[in-house]
Amino acid sequence: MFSNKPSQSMSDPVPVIEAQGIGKLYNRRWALRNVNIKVFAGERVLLWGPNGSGKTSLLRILATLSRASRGELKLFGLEAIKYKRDLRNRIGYLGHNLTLYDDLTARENLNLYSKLYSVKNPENLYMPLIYTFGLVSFLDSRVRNYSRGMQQKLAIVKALIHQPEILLLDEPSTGLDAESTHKLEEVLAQYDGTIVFSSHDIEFGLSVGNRVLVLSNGSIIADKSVQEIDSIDLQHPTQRHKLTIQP
Amino acid sequence: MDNFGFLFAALLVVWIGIFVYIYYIGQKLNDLRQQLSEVEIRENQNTKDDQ
Amino acid sequence: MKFWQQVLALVHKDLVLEIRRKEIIISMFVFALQILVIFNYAFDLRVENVKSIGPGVIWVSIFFSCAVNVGRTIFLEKERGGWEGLITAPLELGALYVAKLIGSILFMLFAEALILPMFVVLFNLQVITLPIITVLILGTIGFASISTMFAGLLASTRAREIMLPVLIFPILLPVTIATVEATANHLTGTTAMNRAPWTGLLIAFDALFICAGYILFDQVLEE
Amino acid sequence: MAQITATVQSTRSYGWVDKLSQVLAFVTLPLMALTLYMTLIYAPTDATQGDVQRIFYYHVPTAWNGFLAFFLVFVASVVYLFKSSRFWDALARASAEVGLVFTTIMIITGSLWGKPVWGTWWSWDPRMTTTLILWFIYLGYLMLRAYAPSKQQGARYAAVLGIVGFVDVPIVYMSTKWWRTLHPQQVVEPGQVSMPPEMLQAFMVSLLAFTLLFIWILIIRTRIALIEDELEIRSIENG
Repeated sequence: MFSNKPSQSMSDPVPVIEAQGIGKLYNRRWALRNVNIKVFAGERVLLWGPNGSGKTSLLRILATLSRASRGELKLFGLEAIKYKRDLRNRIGYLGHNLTLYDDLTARENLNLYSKLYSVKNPENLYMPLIYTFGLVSFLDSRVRNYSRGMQQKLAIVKALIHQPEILLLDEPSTGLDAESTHKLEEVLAQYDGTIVFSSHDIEFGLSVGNRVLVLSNGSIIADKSVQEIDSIDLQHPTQRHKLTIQP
Repeated sequence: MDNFGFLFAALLVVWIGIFVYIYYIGQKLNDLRQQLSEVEIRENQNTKDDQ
Repeated sequence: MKFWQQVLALVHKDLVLEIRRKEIIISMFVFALQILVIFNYAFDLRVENVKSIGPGVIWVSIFFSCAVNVGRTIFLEKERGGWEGLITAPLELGALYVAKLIGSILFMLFAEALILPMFVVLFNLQVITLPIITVLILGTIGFASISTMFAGLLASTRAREIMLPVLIFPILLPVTIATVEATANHLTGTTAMNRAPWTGLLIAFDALFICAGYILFDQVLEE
Repeated sequence: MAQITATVQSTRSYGWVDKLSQVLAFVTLPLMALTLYMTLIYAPTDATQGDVQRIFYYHVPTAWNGFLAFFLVFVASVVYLFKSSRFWDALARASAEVGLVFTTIMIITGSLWGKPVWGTWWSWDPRMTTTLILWFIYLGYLMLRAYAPSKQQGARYAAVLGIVGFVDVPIVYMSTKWWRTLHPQQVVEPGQVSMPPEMLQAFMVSLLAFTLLFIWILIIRTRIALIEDELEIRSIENG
């Protein structure tokens, strides 16, 4: 029904993410209906849409955190359900729930996750990010005492700790001030993997993303590159006639 | 030995229990079939409307 | 190797959290202590009957307080911890189960180490002997193997605090019988001839349900 | 619209199942009547226990089918965890409920037999205890499904309980048996060691009748479960 054609020309023939006919039942309604996506290596995909349009459900399925009620998901050409344990090593996920232990210090949290991901010498990896985000003096205080924005930054560091090839971020700029948001943009620009993220912040979204998927009521209603879209369109995602790509 | 009362009670439990349960699932099956056919009729109409 | 590194990291984290939060062991102990006191008045434990009723009293108090509290190692993870973080990590099959199992066993043993001396003091019955400690450890492992599995199962379910005891008590009946009877045997000095192989039963139960938990826990984690 | 028909497979025919359940109904109902005759009139009155011994013709077949039901829950749960197909989940759900009905009847009839013969409603005999524990486990099984956050999750969680609960049964039986050897009680079993042929015939007829009845009920109940699933999916599709 909708175009599967990725908006970018690609060199890699195997898509990093390939979702076909994904549907997700949640509380007796379809949070996602027949979602088809192909994402290729290096793309930065912004999921755009109002609350309840299915962005979070889609990210959770891509993160192998929740299983689609219907449809098939392949990551790096591998069936996601079958190979989820190997695939999880290659995925970094940041959800609404930051999954930090508030009675552990930031360092303890990061060390715990680096052990779970079998990362050697994690300090070498996370210290630069900790400096960038200005968390270094709080490294040994408990996460309980962090502000929401600081927790968000720490959770982003955590999602990057094992150098994932795909980064899935659900509203990464939540709670961040302008400066931190800018830092986050820089960090993500340096990151060389694939990013799929959702955001309500249009400036942030368009500066990080190079492709936009517009979701409405659980379906993808538009799939465009950032150049094709102007931000005024996005303010009114329900105006289908402006956005839907005619086959 | 006068213990027919216990046998009678047990028989009541067995037969009434089973018949009540069968009645219950029979009703439920009819009810659900009814609902299913209603849904099917509605869907067929929708398909016609679509065309 | 990687498996045990992950397990070790998770157990270490749970212990550190418990030391800082002090939420599970203390409430287990206090709860068990209160049940001991209630039993004393409910059954009028005296010198003549303490040997026959005592084992039941110890085990019921321990099991009740653990059933109420042990699930929280997992429930808290869901509530404000890193449940999703743990699931999205490339944990090997069952590593999380084994880690939570070890954590639960340690918490329970710690609470039991506090409650047994209290029992000795309050009821003047020497229960701290090697055979009884062995039974205690085996029973605790069996209890933890089942309760960890079902706490994982119930973590996202309504009424989980009530459902946990409802589901695990019937399944744990063999553990209850075996621990109470084995303890009573040791206290009354029943000759080995008349003893049923309770220790063997406990070992079989533990082995069987640790395997089951290890295999099935994966099914429980998904959404 | 095409998408809905393709995914829901609504028009799948259950014709042969309907036939089978009709045949079963035609066979079972006369057989149940025959059971009534055989057990109450044909079979002789037991010399020691009197009329109450006739409960045995009902108690044992319901017990056998109750255990059969829980065995089916176990099998269906294992298959469901491997295949995730709706049918096996529906079978497990149906079987647990039907098993619970049969087990309830079995426990009550057992009690009604125990009172005049043992002088007590309940004897903590290993079989009775094991049955009671099974009853608790499968009651918990249905509760777990009701409380689960979603149907899919409920199905998977219940499957785990269906497996663990069944594996537990022999251990429960052993432990209660050993416990009883320590706490001796009166030993009179509901079945007789040497049964007159008329009694045996009555028992066999009853066993056959109840087993067919069980299968018939199970088919209906499984269909109900399948239709429920289908209606739910459709209401979601359309709504």
